[in-house]
Amino acid sequence: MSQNTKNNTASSIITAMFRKQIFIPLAALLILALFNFIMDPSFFKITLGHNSNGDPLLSGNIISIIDYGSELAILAVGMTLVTAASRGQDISVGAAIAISGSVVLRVLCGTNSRPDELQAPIIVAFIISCFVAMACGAFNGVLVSVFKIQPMVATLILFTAGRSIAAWINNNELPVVTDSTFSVFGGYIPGIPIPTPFFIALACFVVIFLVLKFTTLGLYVQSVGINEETSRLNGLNPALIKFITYVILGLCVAVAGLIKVSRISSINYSVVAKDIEMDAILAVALGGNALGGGKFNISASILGAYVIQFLTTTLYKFQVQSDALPAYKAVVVILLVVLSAPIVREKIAALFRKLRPARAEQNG
Amino acid sequence: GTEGGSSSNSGKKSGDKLISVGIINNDPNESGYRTANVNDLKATFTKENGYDAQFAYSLKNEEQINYAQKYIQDEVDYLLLSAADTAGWDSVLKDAKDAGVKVILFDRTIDADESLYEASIVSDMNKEGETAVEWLKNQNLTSYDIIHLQGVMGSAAQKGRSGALTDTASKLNWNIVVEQTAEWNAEKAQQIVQSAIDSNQKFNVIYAENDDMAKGAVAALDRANISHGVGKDVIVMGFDCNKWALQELKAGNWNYDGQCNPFQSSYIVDIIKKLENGETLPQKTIIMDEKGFDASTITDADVEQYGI
Amino acid sequence: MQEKSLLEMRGIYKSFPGVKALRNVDFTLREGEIHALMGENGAGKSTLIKVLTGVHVKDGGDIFIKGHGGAVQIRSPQEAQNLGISTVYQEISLCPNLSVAENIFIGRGKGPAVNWREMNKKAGELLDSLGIAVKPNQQLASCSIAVQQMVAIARAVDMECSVLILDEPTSSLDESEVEKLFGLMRDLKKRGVGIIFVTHFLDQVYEVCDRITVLRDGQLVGEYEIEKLPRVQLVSKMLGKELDDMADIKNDIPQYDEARNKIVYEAENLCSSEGIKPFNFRIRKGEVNGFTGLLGSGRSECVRAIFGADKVTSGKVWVDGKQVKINKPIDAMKHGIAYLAEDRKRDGIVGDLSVRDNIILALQVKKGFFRPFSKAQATKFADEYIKLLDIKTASVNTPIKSLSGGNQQKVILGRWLLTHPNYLILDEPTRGIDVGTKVDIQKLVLKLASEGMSITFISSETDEMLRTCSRLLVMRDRKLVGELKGDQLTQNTIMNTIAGGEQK
Amino acid sequence: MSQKFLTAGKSRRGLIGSLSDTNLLMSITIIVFIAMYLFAIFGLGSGFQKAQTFFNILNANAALIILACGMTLVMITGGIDISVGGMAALVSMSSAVYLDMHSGSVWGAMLISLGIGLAFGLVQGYLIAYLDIQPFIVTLAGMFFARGMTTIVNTNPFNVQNEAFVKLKETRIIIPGMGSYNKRGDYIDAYIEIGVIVALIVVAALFVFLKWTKTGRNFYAVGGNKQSALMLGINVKRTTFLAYLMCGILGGIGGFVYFMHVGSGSATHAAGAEMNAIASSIIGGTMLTGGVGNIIGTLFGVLSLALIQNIVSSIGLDQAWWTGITNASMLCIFLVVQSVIIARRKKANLSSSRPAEAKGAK
Ligand SMILES: Nc1ncnc2c1ncn2[C@@H]1O[C@H](COP(=O)(O)OP(=O)(O)OP(=O)(O)O)[C@@H](O)[C@H]1O
Ligand SMILES: Nc1ncnc2c1ncn2[C@@H]1O[C@H](COP(=O)(O)OP(=O)(O)OP(=O)(O)O)[C@@H](O)[C@H]1O
Ligand SMILES: [Mg+2]
Ligand SMILES: [Mg+2]
Repeated sequence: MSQNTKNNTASSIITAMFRKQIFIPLAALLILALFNFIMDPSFFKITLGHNSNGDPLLSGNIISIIDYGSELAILAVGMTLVTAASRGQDISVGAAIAISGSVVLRVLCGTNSRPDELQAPIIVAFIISCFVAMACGAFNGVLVSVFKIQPMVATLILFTAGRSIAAWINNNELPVVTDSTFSVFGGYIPGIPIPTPFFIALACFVVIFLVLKFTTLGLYVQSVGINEETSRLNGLNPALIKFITYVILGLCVAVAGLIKVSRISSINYSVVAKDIEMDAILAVALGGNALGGGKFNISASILGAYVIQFLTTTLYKFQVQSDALPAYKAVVVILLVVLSAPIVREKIAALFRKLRPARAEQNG
Repeated sequence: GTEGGSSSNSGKKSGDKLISVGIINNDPNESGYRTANVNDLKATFTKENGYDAQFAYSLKNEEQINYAQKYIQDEVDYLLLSAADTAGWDSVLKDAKDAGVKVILFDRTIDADESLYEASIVSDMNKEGETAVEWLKNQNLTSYDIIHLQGVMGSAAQKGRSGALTDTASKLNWNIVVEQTAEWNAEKAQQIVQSAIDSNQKFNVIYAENDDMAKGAVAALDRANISHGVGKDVIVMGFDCNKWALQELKAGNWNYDGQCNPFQSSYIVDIIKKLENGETLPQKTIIMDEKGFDASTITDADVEQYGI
Repeated sequence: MQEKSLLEMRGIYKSFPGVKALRNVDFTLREGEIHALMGENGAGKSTLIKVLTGVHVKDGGDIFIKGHGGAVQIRSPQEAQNLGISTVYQEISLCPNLSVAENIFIGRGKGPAVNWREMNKKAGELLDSLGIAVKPNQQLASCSIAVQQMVAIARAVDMECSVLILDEPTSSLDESEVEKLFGLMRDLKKRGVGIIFVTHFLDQVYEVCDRITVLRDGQLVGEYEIEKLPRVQLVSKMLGKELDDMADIKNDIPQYDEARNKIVYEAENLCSSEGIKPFNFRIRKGEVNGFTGLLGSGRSECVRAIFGADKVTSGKVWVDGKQVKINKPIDAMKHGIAYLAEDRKRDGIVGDLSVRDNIILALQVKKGFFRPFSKAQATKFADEYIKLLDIKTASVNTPIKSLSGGNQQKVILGRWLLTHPNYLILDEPTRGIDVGTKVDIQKLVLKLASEGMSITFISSETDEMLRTCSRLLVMRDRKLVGELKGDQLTQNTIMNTIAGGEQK
Repeated sequence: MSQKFLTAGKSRRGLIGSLSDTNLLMSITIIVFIAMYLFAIFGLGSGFQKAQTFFNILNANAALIILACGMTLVMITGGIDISVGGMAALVSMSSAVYLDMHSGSVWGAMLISLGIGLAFGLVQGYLIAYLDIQPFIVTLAGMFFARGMTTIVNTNPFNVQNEAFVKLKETRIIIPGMGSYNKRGDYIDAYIEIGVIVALIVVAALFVFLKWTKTGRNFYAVGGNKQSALMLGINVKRTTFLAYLMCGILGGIGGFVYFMHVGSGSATHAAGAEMNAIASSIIGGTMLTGGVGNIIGTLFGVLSLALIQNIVSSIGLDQAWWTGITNASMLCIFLVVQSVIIARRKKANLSSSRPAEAKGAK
């Protein structure tokens, strides 16, 4: 009898777990980890080494994942908010990263594209790029909230123009920063063995969680995304809230842009952050958030972003034939979402429920 | 014989009439190489030099074809073309021929009948690859464990530069540790090399098909404290001869950089002059002189002269 | 299956996460009868209907339909349609982007092609015969709710069906339209169609129904012949307790002192972009007044203008004697005004959000962006109002869209009460609310008024207004045409004034 | 009394007011398109005066028109399909390889194209409609898969030499009387390619489908409100499935038309076509939120985008970046104009219907 109730609670916990939104990316992450563990446990090995300046640093696939996944995770945060509030996605983030990265380099390098020393403090460059990226976000935000253009087309404008604007900012030159302090943001802080992008991402997460905790942003965004008219009648300004989410995404873009250009201390306008918008949207969706707006879960999106990076790293690690890589990625993504689709999950949960009593009978 | 017709362009030779050219190129953002190439063309085809030039840029073949059709309808005298893709051009070129527009290819060859264009001024990508691989062979390493970073698959540069390496590697039993496309992208290259390091692959050569990717690869090496350059653990090879790349070479951080000459405009002008004078061209395909630079022999003068 | 019964449901079970919506419910529908399905909000009426029509999958039980030996499996509304069941659901479920005619004909009929001319013609005839004044080719979204409701009914009755289900069809109809509907129902009854009719209006039940099935808390209370179940008993069966007599309420109206109580809100020449004529309005502390008029006469527009819900184009406004500007809802809220909108689905609920978030929403917005309630605090508020208004919900975390219609309405009422307004505007607050709760709400209104809150109450039921309001403003053609108070507050005078009697 | 009220006013709306939103958007697009074309003819001269310039726009965009039609279908049901560009590339490459390396027949290549489209449609449709997975994820994966598969089929781009195919590809349908003289004085006939005919047939067929078939109307119902559509007795899953299936098949057809236009296989073919298709649909009056859309609008959406590019290229911008920026600015102006007109109309509707009502009520 007690066995039975125990089984019941166990299965109800499992059922409850299956229903949780965060289950989707979590399960995806676990499946990928399990796969790697079975194929080659050394995937998880982390070694402590030293870089050419003698500073300690950790290396290993897991470190690479939290390192290279950072920009995506940061973008996923903003993209989640935009999706929730405006019921659509911003496809211009890649282009906006090109712009903000270009601005950073422009400020750092001045008119000379290869200066021997920085022409401005990095923080100044970053702040200016923040303003520019937020302006990009604001531009999208105005189109979406004031002119009521559908997000995907509204942002298509900046998507088309962005990389050209980025080139224009630097007069089509390719500036290179030689100063080593700049590479800290995409590399390591001397003495700390964990890559800086991870800390930056972490800082972003903390900030956004604090914002969500100490302001009503979350409630407002969801409310506007679910029912604009009701929100208005409850004293909200839906246009303003949508606008704000785009500006926040702009800020995320600036941070991601800084990391991107810092990684190689240079920029290539046409390939930097290429197709990152698709991955960012995918991260939001893998996190189980509805792309039609409304309720959201930021942690799930962040996990979703790391799932994508995990997958990329895994595919690199197994040296999948390079040009066919997207095909493998597609297959894995589909497997992951099918396994975590609510309908399939319900079926699996039902299967569990059936299995449990059967086993209980056998035991009893 | 350019008499009659709806829009008469005869009498250009007198110098008061501008020669109209439509120039279709790849996006200058693509790389340092392309920027140099575009700037070179823009500096040459100016009003002062007697040209009425229109420029169109795209990385997409179908957009380029579109632009070409447009210029043909505008009846430019010359259509200068650096195609994004080698295939898919023959019917446009036939239209050009029908309309009396002369086509000159630059920088990139296309897969079309020779009769459809007047001339083609290109880099020999195969030769670039062969020069580089030859250089690598001459390093006489005890073992060759190579990370091969490819450009966008299917582009002429990728095909030429990959082909040489793949051939020689299979002939001489070189070990290709990793072969993946980073799509000319520094950051992707960094990730690929990082992944190789993370999974403890042994390698002593990085063969990157352009400078950007070499730069990305070096960033990953620096992180993992793997020495690279002249007399160090890993040999770094790149292409394009960006100025900053040559400076790296000069500093001994890289070992080899293959040239890819972006300055075709003087050749093109030459050809146009000849055609305007009614001369025939000695050969259709003109292959530009290109060389490779070794870190141990490069000079400051080289950096200045060949850096783009 | 019994003789003459069209439809039988036996031992139906259905539960949702946290709610057992139906437990062992039996239901029988006979040929040519109108069968009322009664129960409180959340009793499970709509759920029973949705199980029957294949919207929800039942957890247990059998459904039998005449002419289909054995239990039938109904997995989708389409299958239900094919079995001759046609349904008007509680929340209007039509496609707003399609035309009226399409909404009537989509999803039915044979052949692959659409003949627009034919369809519009047929729809036109149907609408005419039912006296619904819309053009068949008009887009549904541009029609009022009442028209949409009539269109849904038109669709249902036009289908060749043996069972017609009407889930609270009358909640947004005016009297003449209700009469039309009843005429229709009687016609169909004569033809042997069985009709399931859900409503919270007892008068209507006794006017048209033959038999009543009562549900309470998802369980069957019983099935009764209408003659054998007097009104009082019906109510007590529904509530599970006796209801205080409603007639008494009026006597409790707190008589505020016209001269002494200060004016809380006053408007002069107020006008909004929605096409009402400028009007003057004032309300005193502790007063309950109401707008009355026909459907579409502009009652809602008036109060929306007061709240700043529509764009205010002109007029002066005083709150507590101070002249203020109210252009947006938030301005009104800041001045202690609250507004319960009439269209619950569009203007009231935030469907995917939890009951808790829905309750605190307005207060939270009022409090400000940087001062969020803690979860504990919010839950406390929510629990308070769930208790006060007797809201049936599995938990505070349940998304509001999975509550029954009436309970959703209570949540929203709770939301506005939580802001502790000085002046509360209620536009059709009792729409879709069961008798018991209706009385509760009326009492609540009077109680709040006696505590000093000013309330504007709009309802399509005149008796309800008479019971609560001490002053009525009469609207006609989007214009304020009269004011009734004291002895004038009788059914007759109101009707006359509405219809254009010479009251000025 | 109340009845009089509800109908009055509707009859007095102006011409603009009587159009539905999608028709209005479509009309704006068509008008702006014509205006732009007139501007091009009189302002930019030479090339645009020839009919062939217009036909070239058609020739170059026939495939995109077909892909955008498919996109419109799924967008009407409230979905999206990111995979159409990848599908076109895969179709081109597979057909090319089949024709040249396996010396196949043109018919075979067509079958392969249709087969690929069908397979994509079936799988994506099943996942989206029956397993209820978000269309964006499914079709994004579809795009990755198609792009990846293209390079697996063959890495290098090449021109197809197969004679029958080359003949088909070079078939030109002469439009009599529209030709022009070239600078040597030869008369050159104006022509369109076979693909254009295919595209126009697709447009016509889908227009009929969406307007006059029940299944077509079901698309709108499902996009308007899924829950309601279900309760109205529409098989929502099957309808959704059908939309993706059709989009897949159109992807196959569009891919083949694309292939006929370029005559080669390449992994980079039709890059970004999905975005162009989405943009064209939206410009033509389709809403991403579903339930609203129009095939003719989509046709003009494609043409407008192409025309914008053509105009930009002939303005003769001296710096490369201006191309991107100008393209985007024109798109921006276009969209803002659209949105302002829609907003004004809403206002005009209100103020024009109110007085009429008041009069009607007297
Ligand atoms: N989709 C759902 N998910 C979860 N719970 C639900 C769902 N639909 C209904 N319920 C719950 O089932 C119970 C019965 O609801 P139902 O809508 O049948 O009530 P009702 O009798 O129609 O009430 P009303 O008169 O207010 O319309 C309610 O407690 C409601 O919260
Ligand atoms: N002629 C009309 N055509 C279409 N819709 C109309 C017309 N007149 C009014 N309506 C709509 O009918 C609805 C009811 O109108 P309104 O809110 O003014 O009336 P009301 O007096 O508040 O009545 P109720 O609240 O009972 O619906 C509104 O949404 C209004 O826009
Ligand atoms: Mg109900
Ligand atoms: Mg009203």
